Amino acid sequence: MTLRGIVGLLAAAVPGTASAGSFLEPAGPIASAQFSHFGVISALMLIVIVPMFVALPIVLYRYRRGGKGTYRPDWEFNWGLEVVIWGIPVALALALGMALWKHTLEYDPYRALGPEPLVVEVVALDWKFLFLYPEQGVATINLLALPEDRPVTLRLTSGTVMQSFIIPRLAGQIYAMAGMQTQLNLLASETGDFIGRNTQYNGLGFATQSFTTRVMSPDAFAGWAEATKAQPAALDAAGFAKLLSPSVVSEPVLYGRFTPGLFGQVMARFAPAMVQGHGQAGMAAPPAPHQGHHHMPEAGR
Amino acid sequence: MSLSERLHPGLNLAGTDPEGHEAAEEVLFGFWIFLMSDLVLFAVLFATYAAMSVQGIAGGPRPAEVFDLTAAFLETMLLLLSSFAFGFAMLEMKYRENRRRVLSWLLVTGVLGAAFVGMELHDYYVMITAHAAPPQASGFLSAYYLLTGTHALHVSSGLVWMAIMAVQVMVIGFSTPVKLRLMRLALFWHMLDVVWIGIFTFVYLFGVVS
Amino acid sequence: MSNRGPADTPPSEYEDEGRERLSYVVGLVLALLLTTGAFAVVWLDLLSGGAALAALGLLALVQAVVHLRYFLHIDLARSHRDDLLLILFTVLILLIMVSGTIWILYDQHIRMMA
Amino acid sequence: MNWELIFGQIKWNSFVFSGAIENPSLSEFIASGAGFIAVLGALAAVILLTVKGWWVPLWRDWLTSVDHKKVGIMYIAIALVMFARAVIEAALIRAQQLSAYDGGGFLSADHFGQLFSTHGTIMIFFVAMPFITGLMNYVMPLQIGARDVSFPLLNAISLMLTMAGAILIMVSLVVGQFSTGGWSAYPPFTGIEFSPGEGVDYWIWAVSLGSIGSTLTGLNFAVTIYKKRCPGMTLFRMPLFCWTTLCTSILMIFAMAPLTAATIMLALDRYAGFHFFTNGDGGNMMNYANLFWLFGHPEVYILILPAFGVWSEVVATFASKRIYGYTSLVYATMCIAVLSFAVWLHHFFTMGQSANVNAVFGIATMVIGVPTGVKVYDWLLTMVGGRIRFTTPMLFHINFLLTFILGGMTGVLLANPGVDFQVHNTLFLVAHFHNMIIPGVLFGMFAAVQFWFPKVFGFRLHEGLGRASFWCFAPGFLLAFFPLYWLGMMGATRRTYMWSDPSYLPWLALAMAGAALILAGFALMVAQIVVSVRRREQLAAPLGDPWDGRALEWSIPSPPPEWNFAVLPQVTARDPFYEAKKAGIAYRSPAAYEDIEVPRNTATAPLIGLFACAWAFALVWHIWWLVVVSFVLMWVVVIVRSFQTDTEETVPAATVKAANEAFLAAARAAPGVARDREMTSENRGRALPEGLEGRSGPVSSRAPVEVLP
Repeated sequence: MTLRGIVGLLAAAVPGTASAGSFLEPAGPIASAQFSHFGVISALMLIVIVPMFVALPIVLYRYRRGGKGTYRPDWEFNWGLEVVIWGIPVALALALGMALWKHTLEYDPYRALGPEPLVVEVVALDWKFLFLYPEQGVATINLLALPEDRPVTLRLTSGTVMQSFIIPRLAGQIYAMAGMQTQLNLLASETGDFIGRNTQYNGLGFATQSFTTRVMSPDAFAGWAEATKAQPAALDAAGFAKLLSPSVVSEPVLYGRFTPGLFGQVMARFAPAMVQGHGQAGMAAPPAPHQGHHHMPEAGR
Repeated sequence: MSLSERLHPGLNLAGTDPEGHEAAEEVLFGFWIFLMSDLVLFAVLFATYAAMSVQGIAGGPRPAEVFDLTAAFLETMLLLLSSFAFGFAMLEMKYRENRRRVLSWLLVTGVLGAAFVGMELHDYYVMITAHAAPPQASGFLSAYYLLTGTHALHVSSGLVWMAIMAVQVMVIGFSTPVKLRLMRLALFWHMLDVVWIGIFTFVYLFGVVS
Repeated sequence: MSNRGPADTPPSEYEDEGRERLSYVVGLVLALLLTTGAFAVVWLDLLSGGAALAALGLLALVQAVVHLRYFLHIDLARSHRDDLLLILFTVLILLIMVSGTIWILYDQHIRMMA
Repeated sequence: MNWELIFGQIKWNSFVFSGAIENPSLSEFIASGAGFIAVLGALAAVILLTVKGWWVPLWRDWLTSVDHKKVGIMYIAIALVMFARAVIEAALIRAQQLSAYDGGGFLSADHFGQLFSTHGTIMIFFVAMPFITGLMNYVMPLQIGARDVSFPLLNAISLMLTMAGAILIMVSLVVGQFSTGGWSAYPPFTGIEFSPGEGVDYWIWAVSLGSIGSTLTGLNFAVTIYKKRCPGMTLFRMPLFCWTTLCTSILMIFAMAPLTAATIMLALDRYAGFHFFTNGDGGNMMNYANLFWLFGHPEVYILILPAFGVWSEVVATFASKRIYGYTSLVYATMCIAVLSFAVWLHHFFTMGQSANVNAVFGIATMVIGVPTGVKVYDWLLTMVGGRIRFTTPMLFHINFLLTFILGGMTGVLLANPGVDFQVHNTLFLVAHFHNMIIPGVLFGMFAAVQFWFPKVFGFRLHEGLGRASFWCFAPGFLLAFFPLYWLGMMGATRRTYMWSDPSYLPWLALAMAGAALILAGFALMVAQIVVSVRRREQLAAPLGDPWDGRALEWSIPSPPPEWNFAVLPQVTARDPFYEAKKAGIAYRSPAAYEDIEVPRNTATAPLIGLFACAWAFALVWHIWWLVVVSFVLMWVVVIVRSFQTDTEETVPAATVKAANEAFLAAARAAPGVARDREMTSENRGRALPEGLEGRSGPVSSRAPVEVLP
């Protein structure tokens, strides 16, 4: 995209773009789409901004006290101008609204990016993130290893306060909340280490709550999983209970295995009813037509 | 006839006390705005309750298990009759300014209102003791107690206000400010009745049906 | 309904008082009917499920209007425009807030809790 | 005696100074220093009042006053005091972030958390709100030709409740800690489980007091505008500032209730173990976000609409021209007011709701951009055909047009869920809302101070220092906040007390320089006020119309008499005072004077404020006896007041006549001043209307009516 090219060029010229975590340097289709949407909206907005920056100096010069402009103290309305100043914003809002609608629906974070995504369960904890790999049977703290070019589905919940999870170079934010499960789908098309972090203030260790997202080639990822499996450490309920107390983890921790269904148990600590017996309840007002149709079995396991 | 054509909410004094009617214009409009703001507060509590009564059960009791419809029906009747009685107090004030009769109607209103609050407190007592359903038990119960409790608190403050107005009627008599205060109390009282319609329908009846 | 006012009360006020008294009585009767009707729907199991909820909601709406009309004397033809606009605006805000809240939280329920 | 029974949870180490003794560090010293300054400031004020013997006048003429003008001035005084604190906090935040590469810096994480929380809470609830409320209080009744607001006592009570909230926040500097949950105080972090101390309780009660005060203010102003306009002042003849006041009032009436609900629920969670927003047991923290922003979004427009009103007055006056597209501006204001209730979800796009929900609220947000864009261009067109004078308020206005439209662009970007996913909770967002609030609201209020100061106090502000402060404020804002846009896009998160990416450094340094310029601007503004007070003789403009004004407030003396208008004006057109000057019928003596009833001063409002403050303080510290006592006393005051019948006094017609005729005579006798001399000491407040200089010269003192030659 030429627009991206221009912004990229601009970005390269300004100090700071070497930063490890910005959607200005997307490393996957989601962040890339968000970046180009940013560009499209900015460009469209120039339609109302440029005229102001051009016209205001002219008007100020011409109609300054002692300027050449004719003094017409009672002039207060003109239908033609009125149509223009209402019409252009309305048309612009229509265009922007359409772009927004299309982009929002297309890039719903819950929409899977392909068949057989790699599922990673994310538990936000005080000042660290726990990643569970049900497929591989391994778990990590503050290290999210991902294979290149394979769709990833992150399922997020929180073992503590609300947090906001982001890997800027791959995808935008989503909140992680206790007793609830949110989803974030992404895909990495470049290998490398990308920073991810929590952006929602959650206490003393907030500033340091970041993690490394390590994108590897599929083979390297498989090798990583095998090597991690060989780790002696295992994460069980007691180990998880220890993680619940607030702490800052400076080096990633790897677990060779974890208690299956741990994610569901974390959810169930806060929402037993949601896991066991939801569905009987109906919204009191107004009547809810879809109630009970959306079981999410893994939450109950 | 512009005075009697332009009517504000509630009983108007146009026919009997034009001066009072003129003074009422600003004061009642202000109070009416206050009521609308209060209504928004209730609306937010209703919306919270609607969500919490589904999401916030948390393994605790469900609405249908803890609500007593007979009590709700009796409470509705008490509040409705007290609203009606207040209407008659206002008519006495408007047409006759008869202290004794206004005070008797206010007494009827107050007794019915107090009975309503008493019954609600009894409901709470039963829920907490017999159903183990205190507000701390679940989000649903928190929302229930806050919604009905806010209403009960409004009714109770209405009762205190009514007592003060009874004293003012005795001490000051039907001066314009006293009349206007009674008119505002009447608006307040009727509006609480309207809110209660929402409560008995969306809390009690909906809770038992669904 | 007859009423005995002081002898010096002009006749027009008799009419006014009779009309206003009637208003409260009509309001009471209608409210009683509507309340009883609403409770009857539940007690006698006249309707069930969505139909019951819809009927109850409708009865509540009608009763609210009855209260506004007969107890609060709000009259489309004779009231202030300011007051009416205020009520309508309030209703609009209430609708936005309540329906928005329920929509958002219901959507959340489906997406995150179910 | 049982300590806890008397003092609740206050302990020796609740006092901020104990921290510096027990755990000496720079961060603690700064906290103690702030507490010390607060105590010292209070002490200095007490000493000053005692030495000068000002206690009695303070009580008699100010605190007990129910005059809308004095209430307005007190609101603005609160705003300026609180602004001084919050702007210093902002500078500390900037300095910390600049020095905090890889764990450097001088503030502890906890102290930093309190700083951004108090900064936000104070700036919104105790700077912006009192500033706009004070301004509306002062100006609106004058513009609609009223003697006061509809409920003067209620107005004073609103003020005192706001003051009680402000005092509570100041007390939190000395006793205990403040919340670290930010100005929006999201649970469950602010719940009792994760924030067990008194900090969040300070937030809850300070904000609740302010919000109750604002609800009552909104009610009061709406009734005033509906019912107290002078004869002939139809709604569509009102100055635009009154229109924006009306819309703001309506927003206040409806938007404060959800905030009250949210704070009550949070309080119940914390005090009584309820489960509205807790983790588990059926709590739902998302409903807090929902309720908070049901208030929070209209709040943004509560702040900006009065500023829009100010801009409309300023641009018409200093372009000496009718406002362009009056009707258009009115309808745009109404659209904004209504739409502002329908966009609150855009503050939490990232909570995970479905794309449809996000898209609907995102589009609704963009739609608000339409009327806002229209307004901006209406102001531009107002200047077309005018004769623009580059006075301080006008400089602020020009700066506003350019920066606000850029803020609008980033706002539209943020309205896109896809973009918001990336920049939510980053410094981009911080830059955006400061971009709207500083050039829009804050500079709007500064412009208003420059504009209406001569009306309020009878003398102009020093123009040179005013421009100097502008030339610090405007570039200071650009430097302080535009780098934050870029930092946010680079991924810098808000509310971090340290960071580890070296490439942030140059941008943070620029932002710090900007913050220093803003501080300099503030210092110059204070200097401007001090210098102007000293030179008030030179700058005096008692005749009321220093800027060739257009609305009714300029037709009366400066400062206005207690009763505002000797005789209620009769209005036949928009810009009534300008029309009167044009027609040569300004300063005409009225046919007859009447007695004027004004409300007596009363101790009711300050007593209610005092007890409300004690009540809130007691709640924060769980001092239950004081909770009960102060609550009861608060209502006792109300009840006692309701039994008083003699609440008004009469100003005799003769007094009014003497004062007014003296003013009119002086105005007619004064030589007018043309616009090019308006910043000289010749400007005594008698303007020669722009474009009509040739027609109206000095009028002979014998003429009862100003007649054009």
